[in-house]
Amino acid sequence: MARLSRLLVIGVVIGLTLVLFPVVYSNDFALTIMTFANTLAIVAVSWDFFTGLTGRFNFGQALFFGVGSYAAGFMNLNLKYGPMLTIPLAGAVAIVIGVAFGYPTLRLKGPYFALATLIFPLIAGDLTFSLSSVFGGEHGLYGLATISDSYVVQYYGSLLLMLATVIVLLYLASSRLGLALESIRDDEKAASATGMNVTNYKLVAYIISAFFTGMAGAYQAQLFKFVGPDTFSSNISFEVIAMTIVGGIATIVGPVLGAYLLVIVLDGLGVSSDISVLTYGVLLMVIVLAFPGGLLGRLKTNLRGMRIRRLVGGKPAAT
Amino acid sequence: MLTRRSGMARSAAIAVLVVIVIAAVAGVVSYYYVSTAPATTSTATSTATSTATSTQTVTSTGISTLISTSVKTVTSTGVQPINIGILAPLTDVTGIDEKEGAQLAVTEINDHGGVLGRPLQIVSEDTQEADPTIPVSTGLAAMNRIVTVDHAQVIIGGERSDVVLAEEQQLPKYKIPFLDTGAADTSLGQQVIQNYSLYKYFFMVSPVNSTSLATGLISFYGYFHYVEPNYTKVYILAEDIAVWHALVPVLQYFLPQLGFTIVNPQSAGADYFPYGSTDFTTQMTNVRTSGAQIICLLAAGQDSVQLIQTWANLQVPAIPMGIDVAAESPSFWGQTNGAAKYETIEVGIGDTGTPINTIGANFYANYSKYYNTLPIYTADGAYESVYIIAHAMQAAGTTNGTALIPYIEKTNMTGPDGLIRFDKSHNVIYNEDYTKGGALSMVQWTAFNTYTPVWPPTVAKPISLPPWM
Amino acid sequence: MVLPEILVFGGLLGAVYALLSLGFSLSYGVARILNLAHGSFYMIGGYIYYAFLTMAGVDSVESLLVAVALTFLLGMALYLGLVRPVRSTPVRVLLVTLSAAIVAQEVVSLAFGDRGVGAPFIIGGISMPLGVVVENQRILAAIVSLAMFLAVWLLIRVTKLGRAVRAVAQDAEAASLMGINDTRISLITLGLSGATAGLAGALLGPLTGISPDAWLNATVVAFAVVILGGLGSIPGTFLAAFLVSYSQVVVAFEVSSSYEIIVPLAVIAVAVLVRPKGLLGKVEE
Amino acid sequence: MIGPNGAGKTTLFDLITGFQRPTSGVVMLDGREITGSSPNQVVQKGMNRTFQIVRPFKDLTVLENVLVGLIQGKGRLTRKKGTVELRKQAMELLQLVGLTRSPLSLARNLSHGELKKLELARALSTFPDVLLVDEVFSGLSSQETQELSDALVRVKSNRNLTLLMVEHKVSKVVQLANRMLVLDHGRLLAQGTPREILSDQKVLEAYLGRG
Repeated sequence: MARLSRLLVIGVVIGLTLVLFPVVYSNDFALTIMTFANTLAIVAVSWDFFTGLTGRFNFGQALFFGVGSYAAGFMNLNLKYGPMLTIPLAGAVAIVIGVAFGYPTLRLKGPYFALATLIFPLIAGDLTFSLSSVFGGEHGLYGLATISDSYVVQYYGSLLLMLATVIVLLYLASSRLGLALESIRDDEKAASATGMNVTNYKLVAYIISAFFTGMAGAYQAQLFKFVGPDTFSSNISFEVIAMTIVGGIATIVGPVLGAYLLVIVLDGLGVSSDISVLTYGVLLMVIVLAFPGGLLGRLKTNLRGMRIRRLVGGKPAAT
Repeated sequence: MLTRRSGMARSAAIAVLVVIVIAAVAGVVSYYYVSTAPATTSTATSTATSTATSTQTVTSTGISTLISTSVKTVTSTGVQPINIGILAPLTDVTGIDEKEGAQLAVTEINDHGGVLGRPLQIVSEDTQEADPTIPVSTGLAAMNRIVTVDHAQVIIGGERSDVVLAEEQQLPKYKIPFLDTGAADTSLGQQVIQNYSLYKYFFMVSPVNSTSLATGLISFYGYFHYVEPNYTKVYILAEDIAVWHALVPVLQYFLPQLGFTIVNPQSAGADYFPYGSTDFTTQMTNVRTSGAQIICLLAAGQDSVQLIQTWANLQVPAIPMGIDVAAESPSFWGQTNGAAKYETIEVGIGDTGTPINTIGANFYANYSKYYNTLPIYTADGAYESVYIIAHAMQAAGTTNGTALIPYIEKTNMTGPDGLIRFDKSHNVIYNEDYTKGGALSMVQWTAFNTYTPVWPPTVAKPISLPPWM
Repeated sequence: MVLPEILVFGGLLGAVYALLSLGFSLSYGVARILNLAHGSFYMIGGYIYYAFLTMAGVDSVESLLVAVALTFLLGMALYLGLVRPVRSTPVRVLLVTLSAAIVAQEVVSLAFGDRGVGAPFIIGGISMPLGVVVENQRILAAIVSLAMFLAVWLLIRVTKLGRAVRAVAQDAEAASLMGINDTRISLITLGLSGATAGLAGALLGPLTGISPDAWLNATVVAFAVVILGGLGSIPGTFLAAFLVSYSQVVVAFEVSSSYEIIVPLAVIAVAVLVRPKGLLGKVEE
Repeated sequence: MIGPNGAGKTTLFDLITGFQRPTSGVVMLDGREITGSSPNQVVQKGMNRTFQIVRPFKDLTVLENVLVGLIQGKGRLTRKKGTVELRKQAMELLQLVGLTRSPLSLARNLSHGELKKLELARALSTFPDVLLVDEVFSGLSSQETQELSDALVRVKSNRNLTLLMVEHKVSKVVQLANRMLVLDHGRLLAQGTPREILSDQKVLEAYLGRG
């Protein structure tokens, strides 16, 4: 036990609580809300993996969410692929889009990348209307196949996908890749002076983030049996930013808790959109000003400890 | 060692936090269990008492059939009420009137003993769909809550067609009737035809579906060509959304046959502008240069508020005549600073302000009495819907959603918009004659909060043209 | 072909875009602040004008001045309250301005509702330059915008304050060594960018209507313009504003208004890739 | 390499290591032309540099700072080499530069002197054949200066590489360097052993002329 990384302990505790949740407290509405939370948690965690580790701000995570949703919907309607197939494939499509947008933009210095990401989802959202023959305009794509109508199944499905995402991204973040990304965040010039191709590493992180977000979009598509232009809405991009900041940026695990917290505030309490969005706006503001590390920012050190143990096997003593 | 212990402590602390979070969900939900039900009952009963006076006016209407068959006196105490779910943007005028219209019907019915000896009760959830930036998921969360937490036995509502389409997808799961009183999209009904067993729960009560709206519009244009033979150049201006892409070809086919010429310069033969546009100088300039005399406007969103203002400010010499959802609400005149004058739009014949039958008359009278405002188009839809459900439940002798469907399909009832019957696609059947189906009317904005009917001929007053034409 | 229309509308729109984008460029060029809430000033300016004109019954010109004054104060408040504490870390500046924008949007929609509002014009009527029918309001908006743009430009070019501003823009540290108060300069810069964006909102608001979420589009336009002209370059901003407006109008007239929004954004995306520093942008790491 | 301020020493470093592109001329590294290669390519070809103003990965631990180079650099310690090897190399580096601070402390918490050592260690972690050291002694206390020059001496003896230093502290240069170059206004003013240089008239003017 004592050998286990703190992060793993925390992970296990969270995992168990979530796995047991339906057994302990089986309520359809609560399950639905938790399913939403899981889906958004995936997006938040993937956002954190790219932006948290590389420090390059992505204001358009909704791009991948929408692309994933539409890809899944399109494949389900036109190729009759089932959800089990469309979810990973949607992730793959998101990767393609990730390369298409990431490869040119990630070379941009300073704020240009951040600002460019603000634009892409807007373009995509408009395209769903201008190309309504393909994307169905405001109708979106409907009548999609679903994994199951059971709340419990959908909950566990989303939970599975979410935990898988967290574990994989945690593994990557604590690996050599994660180390490279964090060095890029701290000083891009110095990072290139260690012999790494900075742009390639950023691109890799970008498409990994795209992949999982795309799958989340596909999961929601089969959950709702519907995909609409709202999957590109900047609300989603901003929400996941708030979730990550609340949970603690560059912690991978933090965003999950942030997601639960906010989804419960937004959908769970069912307060008017204005109030709830206001809430996360204020929350974001307060945390950025008061808790730079987010509420769980201290997890960062655990991530680092985990990485050191994996790379050099245990903590070395001072020389 | 030390660090490790503190580490364990930290993880323990976080574990606790997680548990608290989970507990919070539980708390929230159970809170909803307790709180919602009594809250709405109390409002229901309070209005019930206040409406005792309305008994006379109501019994004199077509509803009497229902009352005669139902138990005369019921004490709502101790009896489990039937929950009528209102799923709408409750902070928006459309949602507010929707709920009030339904509440009015519920009150009337409860005054006459309710249904199956049980009182009706409104439960409502906010989909926030009036705000275009709010994602569909919010609406679906509200729908889930209204079914699983508020235990609605039927859902009345719907406005934004993407939200309603998504909600329709959930019906096979919830298996309760959904009476749409906002979205006019034909694809909603197509679902019912293509996959009846799954989507039979969906019904479109008002308005009539978009195809019928087009039919009505075309027959109005025919009438207009007869009264104003010199105005024949039409410019089709529509939002770039699927519902209009489906209608425009119909107009492009029929209008020329009625003697009109479509003067759009665009290759598509129609000018599609992005949904939610804010700057219309381009479109209005094109209208002017095209020499059009009529703008055939198709708008479902709030963007028409700006469009009409630009039209008036630029004094474009062509009169807008078409479908404009935003313009149907009385506040439109104020929103456009009066620019709405002369705009001519299609509305349900029950929404012209001049009732077509006694039911409409009573509806208007009671509504304005209790709420001190005039109802907008969502109100009578919800009002009718409650009665449709009440009839069906009474006839079926149950509140079971699936069992109700055949009886709702058999609906043959007169409401403020005319006779209500459903076709194969579960859309309300349209007919120019309101005694044979849901009828439409064209109204022209003439003054603050007032538009006057200019079609059908039975109720028509002459159309006035803007002075700059 | 509708050349005169394109000339007139593109030109009039470009002037307002220039004013809208000026502050965005300044706050980055001078104070190194990337203000995502810049569009919020535009939105709020529009609402203040609307509120004072239709609710408080103040006359239109006064409402315009009130809008400018209040957005100026808001700009300074934004700097002191939110940006200054996190100034050192650009990422947190982005986040805090984003949160400010979200909060502003929701506060406004709580106060005025989600649906947009259209305020009455300052001057009604139409005129016909080059035989194109235009609202006088639109012409007024363009003229006032140009005047304000030039005023700010001169302020920075000739006045003592302007010299200080440019000094800070060149090298904040050196400037502070020369005894220039960096904080005061940033404060004024943010105030100015607030006021200019607010004025743009109050002028264009009546023509396009204004809604709580209008800030995002405004920010994006400002961003597009500034990125094309180069962050921090005033002449570049001016030039790019017209490029953006003309590209929009041309697309709207010649292709389809469905692509009115997409095409310029795409053009800019490409432009950024080809010339990351913008047309007249000064090179900085 | 010495030279008055503005002589273009750092610029020359940037040109050689690919951080700036030369408008004319070529950069050769043991016979191969590397003109216009990106910094990371230059590192892979066996040349690395330290920065005059230190650029540590401040939110990473001291250990990680060197690990990045060990993994990414010319040495490319692959996973096959295993954790033990990686750890050994890292700790050796830290010892070499005499960084006694705990390898798990965050770089942002290090003193200026320690950062200079870390900068050196990170540069060495890529196993360069040629190491360019840019004003490594600037802003250090005499104590720290001594430690660092000792470190450099150790590097010279333990590692088989060429050190090219830009330095103001002429005394240190004389102590460490085998050959000296004098740069002024971007031109090579003189070169030779420290003794030759210090007795060179042009050099004295270049310096003393400015006082």
